[in-house]
Amino acid sequence: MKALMSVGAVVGVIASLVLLGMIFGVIPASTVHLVEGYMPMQMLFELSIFVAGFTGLSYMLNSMGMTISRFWQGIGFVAFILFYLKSRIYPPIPFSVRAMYGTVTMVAVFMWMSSNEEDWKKFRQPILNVMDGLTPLHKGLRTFFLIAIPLGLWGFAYQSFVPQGAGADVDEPIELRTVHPAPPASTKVHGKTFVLQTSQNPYRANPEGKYDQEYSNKLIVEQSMGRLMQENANPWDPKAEGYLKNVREGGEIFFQNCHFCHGDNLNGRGLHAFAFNPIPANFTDPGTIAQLQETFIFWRVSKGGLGLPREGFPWASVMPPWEQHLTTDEIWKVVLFEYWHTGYYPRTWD
Amino acid sequence: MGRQNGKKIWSIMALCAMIGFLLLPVATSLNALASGGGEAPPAPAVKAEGEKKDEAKVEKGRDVYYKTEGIVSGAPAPKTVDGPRDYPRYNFESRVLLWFANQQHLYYGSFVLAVPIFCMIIEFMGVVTKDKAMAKKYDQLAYDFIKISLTAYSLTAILGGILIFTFLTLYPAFFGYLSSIFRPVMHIYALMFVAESGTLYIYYYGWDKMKEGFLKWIHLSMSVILNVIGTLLMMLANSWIGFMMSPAGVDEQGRFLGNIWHVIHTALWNPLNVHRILGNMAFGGGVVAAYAAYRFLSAKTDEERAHYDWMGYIAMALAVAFLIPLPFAGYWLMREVYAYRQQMGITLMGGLLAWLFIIQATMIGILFLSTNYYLWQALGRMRGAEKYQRYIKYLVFVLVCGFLIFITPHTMVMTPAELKAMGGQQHPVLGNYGVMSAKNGGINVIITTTVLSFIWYMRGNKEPMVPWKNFGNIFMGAFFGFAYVNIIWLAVYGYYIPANVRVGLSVPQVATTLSCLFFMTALNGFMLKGAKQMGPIEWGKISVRSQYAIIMLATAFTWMMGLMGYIRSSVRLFWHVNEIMRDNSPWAYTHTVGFAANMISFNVLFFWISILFVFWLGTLGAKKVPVNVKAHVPGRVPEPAHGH
Amino acid sequence: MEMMIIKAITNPIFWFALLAFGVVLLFVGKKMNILNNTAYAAMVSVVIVVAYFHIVDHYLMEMQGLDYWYLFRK
Amino acid sequence: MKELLVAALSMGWGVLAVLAGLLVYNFTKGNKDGAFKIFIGMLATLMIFMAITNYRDNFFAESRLLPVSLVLITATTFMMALYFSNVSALLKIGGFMFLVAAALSGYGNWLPQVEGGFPPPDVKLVFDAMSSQQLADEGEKIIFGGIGQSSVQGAIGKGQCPLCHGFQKGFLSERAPNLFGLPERAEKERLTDPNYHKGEPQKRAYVDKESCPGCGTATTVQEYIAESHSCPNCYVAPGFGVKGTNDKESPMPKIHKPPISLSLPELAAVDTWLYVREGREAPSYEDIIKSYEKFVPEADRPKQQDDKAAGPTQLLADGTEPVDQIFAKGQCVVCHTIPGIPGATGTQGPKLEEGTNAPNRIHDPAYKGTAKNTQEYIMESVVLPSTYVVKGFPDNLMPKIFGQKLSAGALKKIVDYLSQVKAGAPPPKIS
Repeated sequence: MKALMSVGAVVGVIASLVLLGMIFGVIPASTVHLVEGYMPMQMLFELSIFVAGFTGLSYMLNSMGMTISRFWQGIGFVAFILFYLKSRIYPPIPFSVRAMYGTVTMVAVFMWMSSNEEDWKKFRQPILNVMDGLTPLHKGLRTFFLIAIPLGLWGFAYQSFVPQGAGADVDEPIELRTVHPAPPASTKVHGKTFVLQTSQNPYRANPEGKYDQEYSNKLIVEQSMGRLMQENANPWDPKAEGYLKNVREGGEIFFQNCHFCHGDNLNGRGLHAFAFNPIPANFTDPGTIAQLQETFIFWRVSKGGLGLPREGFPWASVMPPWEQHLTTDEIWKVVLFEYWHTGYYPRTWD
Repeated sequence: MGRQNGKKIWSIMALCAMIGFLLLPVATSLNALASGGGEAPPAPAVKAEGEKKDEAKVEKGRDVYYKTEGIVSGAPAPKTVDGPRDYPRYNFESRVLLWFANQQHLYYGSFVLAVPIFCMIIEFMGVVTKDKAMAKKYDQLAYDFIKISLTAYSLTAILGGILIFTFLTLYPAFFGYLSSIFRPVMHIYALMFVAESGTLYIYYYGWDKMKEGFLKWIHLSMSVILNVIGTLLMMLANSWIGFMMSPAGVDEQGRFLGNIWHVIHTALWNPLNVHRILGNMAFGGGVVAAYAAYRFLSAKTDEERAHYDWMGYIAMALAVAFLIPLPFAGYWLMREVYAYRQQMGITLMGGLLAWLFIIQATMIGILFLSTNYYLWQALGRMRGAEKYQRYIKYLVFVLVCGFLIFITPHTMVMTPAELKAMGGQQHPVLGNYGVMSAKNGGINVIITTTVLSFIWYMRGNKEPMVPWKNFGNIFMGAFFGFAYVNIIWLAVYGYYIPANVRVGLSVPQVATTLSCLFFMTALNGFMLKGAKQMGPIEWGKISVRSQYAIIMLATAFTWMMGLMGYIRSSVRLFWHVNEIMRDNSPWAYTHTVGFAANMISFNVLFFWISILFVFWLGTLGAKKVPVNVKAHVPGRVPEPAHGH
Repeated sequence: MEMMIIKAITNPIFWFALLAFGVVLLFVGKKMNILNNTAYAAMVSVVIVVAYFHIVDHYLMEMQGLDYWYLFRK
Repeated sequence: MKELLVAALSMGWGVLAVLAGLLVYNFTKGNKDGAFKIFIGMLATLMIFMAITNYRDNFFAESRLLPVSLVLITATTFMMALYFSNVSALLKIGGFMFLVAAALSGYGNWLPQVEGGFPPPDVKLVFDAMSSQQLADEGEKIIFGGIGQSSVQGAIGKGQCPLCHGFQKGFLSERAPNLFGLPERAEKERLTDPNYHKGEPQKRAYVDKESCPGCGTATTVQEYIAESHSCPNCYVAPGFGVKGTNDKESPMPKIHKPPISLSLPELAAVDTWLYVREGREAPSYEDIIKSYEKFVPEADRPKQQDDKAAGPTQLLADGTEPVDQIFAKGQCVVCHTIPGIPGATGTQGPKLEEGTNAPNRIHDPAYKGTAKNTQEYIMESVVLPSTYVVKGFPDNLMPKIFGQKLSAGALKKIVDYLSQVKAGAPPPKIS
């Protein structure tokens, strides 16, 4: 038991040191980096390590006669979790979610502290001491809280109601934009009606230049959430035919029209990108075109920000309706290029 | 001896009277059907066919759901216009008034329907228990239960009357249409209500007179009859909301086609029935537990405390027992909704009402957290449970990790600045918690942990003595350990396989949880045969906090019931009767989540204030008069259909 | 070799055999009175439990017409 | 704050006055304890009235002040619980419940607020006031389930026409004539066909001589279309009759009768589409209606129904009907002979004695499907007809839409029935 706990303690100390070191820049922040794709489990795993570590630590301290009181254990744990969520997870978690996590953590600590009668007594003893004002120190603290708490509440209420002054950082209202709203059943481009569920990109062609879905299906190498397509030959090869030729033509159109906003790498960080809020869609993100059908992209490209349906409100998109500038064939080719370049395979109607 | 026989005869007569009460509505309904439906068959299952000769004369219509043909025998659904004729109103939103009246009636109604079922179970337990003292205790408990429900019963009737008047005054056109279709059903309903009242009072006042032997069995069978009537009553009421959600038995213009069974037996009727029965039971258990908690907190003596601690425990256990199958019934209802109209399902789960399901997820988490907390606190009243109490913190950790994943929303609320900092709507870490795969894992971890807590509770004061106890413990540990591994593995695995395979993973996950529930409780039972008692359960020694956990649970149940009812009702959007009768009042839009939450809170608080008041009245009465006498005969009030 | 292992573990028969093996071990242990030996008990439990959960996963997916071993067969 | 206080006082002054009276009474009686309790009670009453007024004022507004009410009430109950010991449990429980409800309410208000908009206005289709283009669009919806669906393979609307008819040039249409170019063909070929016996219905060799007694025959293109819709048996295009009747009987149902039951205005829309999509000028709405009135007697005309249920997802059969109706609704009977099913005498597809046939087919070396038993084979053949094509019958004749158009229950009934049909044995019972 003791050996187990010692190991726990060592782990706890090391983990805490590494965490603190990484956050304050003593050791490189990537010492223990979050592994792409495994982060959710990693986060839970790390938290488990910390819990195990703290248990060991508190056991060791206890056996050395340096007990941390239940009260401070609880407070410390809540503080740790808040700190962990705020500093460890990158990109930063939105406040709303942190608030939820924080509340649940507090409830959890309460459940832990009050799980048996003794612990609960120990936990509230310091609070009761202050309330009873037994010693001069406690009395002082009590007086301090009596003044500080209402003052703090007043300040909080004032802060949340007073309009932020000029020059101050005015909070923009929260908006819930549906980024990929449900598309219409069909869309009419250049006088031709495309039924989104059945239309196909006519440029998924085999080397002979004939439409061939099978050919592009064969290129899929990864069937899971983000389907990936096989690397294949260079479309800029002047001899490239069929599918690759169409990709090249799509690429030319992309770099003449789209890359100013969507960027050279299709990552939504083009020349003009940061003039917009939100910035243009990042096609390399597995949450964008990789999740959508090819016809959805076709619809969005041809109709632009103006063509968004009601769920897309507020229509925070300045994408022009490209049907006014490109032919349907050109739009299909651009779509083809976008998928080729990012390596994703469009979602199919399954 | 003669006196005894007389009692016997008298009791059998009472029982017959009750059966008569039960059959009376059916008998009258035959008449009602005959006069109401024209050619409606008395046996409901028979389809309305035939009458080929009259074909030329009568107009035929096609059932919107069953697709059968029937003779049009009712007026089409009225096309309402906004105005004092169809929508008379006070200077307030009529819909909110109706919402309030409906919800209060439903709360009381489900409480009064649930409590007799508990009484039946507990009375039966009392009868079959060999231990005389225990049997008496159970019997007393059942009697206490029915006493609570009696006052609530008259309130239910009054609230039902208020509901009807609200309907009549605020939505006359709609109510007129509904009652024209359900005319015979409404009569039966009213008569059944009378039958229910009669049975309940005989059951209650016969308690002391029918205590022993044969008479006790008669009394017990009375409770069965009482529950049959109650359940039928609820099913009839469900047929109205079922009709409003998924109409059947009428043609596309809403004209009644002569087959009342089709009107009752709509697509969602049975799933609703099952869901509501289970929900009522869980809710009723919660309310009784809250009553016990109240009595516990206000108790003056140790005996009182011990009794109400025990009562709270039983009620709580019953509530949780019905809580566990509830999600599966909900799943069935949801699947039927999808099968009936996919659009409806999407509005619920992915569209307008999706945020309400976020709240629901939180509520489910709260329910399980408080259940666990109660069980842990309950360890405190046992000798020898200390060995488990030390490990509770790890259970808390596991439980909370599951809960956090379960409530992580798919679409996070954030300011544009945060959106920018995150670089997209999806968070690379938390975004993965937002999908179904992770959430299934989360909830299954929570339920498995609850099972584990329960098993700890069962063994709290016992030490297994079977020869294979060491193996048993290790096996149990391994089983739980690998159950967790399996659940988490399946949750993670879901990310690596295509969507069509992923959806199937929830089934083995649930099966894992259920395996834990059934096998491990059974194994635990075997291991505890002839176990060494470390000490008795010291009823009444439980902490005050646990009672607040019960109250929390009861409040959460009530709130959740209001929430789910609101969801179920608002999914019709702007239809009074889905796709048959449009709502053309100014309130045909769907409220915001916040407004709904306020309204639900208001309803919940109103219900609890009133029922706490009823409880308080109960204690007052008990102090002054030993036997509780409250006899206002209700039942005349909810007779809705007479005016029509 | 690798293929062989994958073939074996994706076959429910293998897990049934393992479960049966575990049960046999259980009875052997009971006969030889070593069931309460911690190490032995742990081994038997793990064998039975692992086999059981694999069977649950496999058949419940199969019942829905899905393939539990999707990732491994690929 | 001040307004709130004033509003609370104006609402609760009565109660407060009574309490004040009691206070004075107790005070004069020297009951200090009682007086103090009443004082606390007054404070609590004031707080509750403030909470109520705040709640009332902010109920409909999206105000962050709303939680204040709940906090006020919670605080009040706990405060009273301290002093009124005989009901303290009640007050504490009440306060706790308030807290829980307030927290949940706050959570609900903190989530993003979306209000469901008002419903779209109730549009009643008024066919007679439409332009011919609008009418044609409605027609396309009835035939194919949506505008722009006419070139989609498998699209089908409540009219169910594409089950048998082809509508585009070159589309497969072996069960019924391809309707492309119909207006022209009707005039040049059909009406002048000697078998048509224009003007002399009694000479016709078909099952029905006339659509109704005294209806006569069609004389114009539009009347020909109307007659074909309402009386398919009045004239059968060569090669499309029910097999074995020598083209005397048509497999097509009367369009104004169940199961399809199109109303006359709907039929007008359908017909208009037939003209408009070929760039021809359609007859006026009134003319089309008149042409139908000639062939459909008053009593047979279905009422116009709201076509909200129509759409590409509408099922042909949902599985609640008896199996013979499923076969009829799926129009299986047109092509297949099914022992035991009345009217199922088609010969364009194989005879469905699957209890006998299926096992042989599965063992056919040419069989490439995945079915392992009779049931699976039937299911596969219905849903994916091209997996195995029986020798002597063309591929792609059977529509590939039944997987979507029949409910699971209906498919199951079909499979159950067909798997029991054995050659030489009496047909199974219809269930």
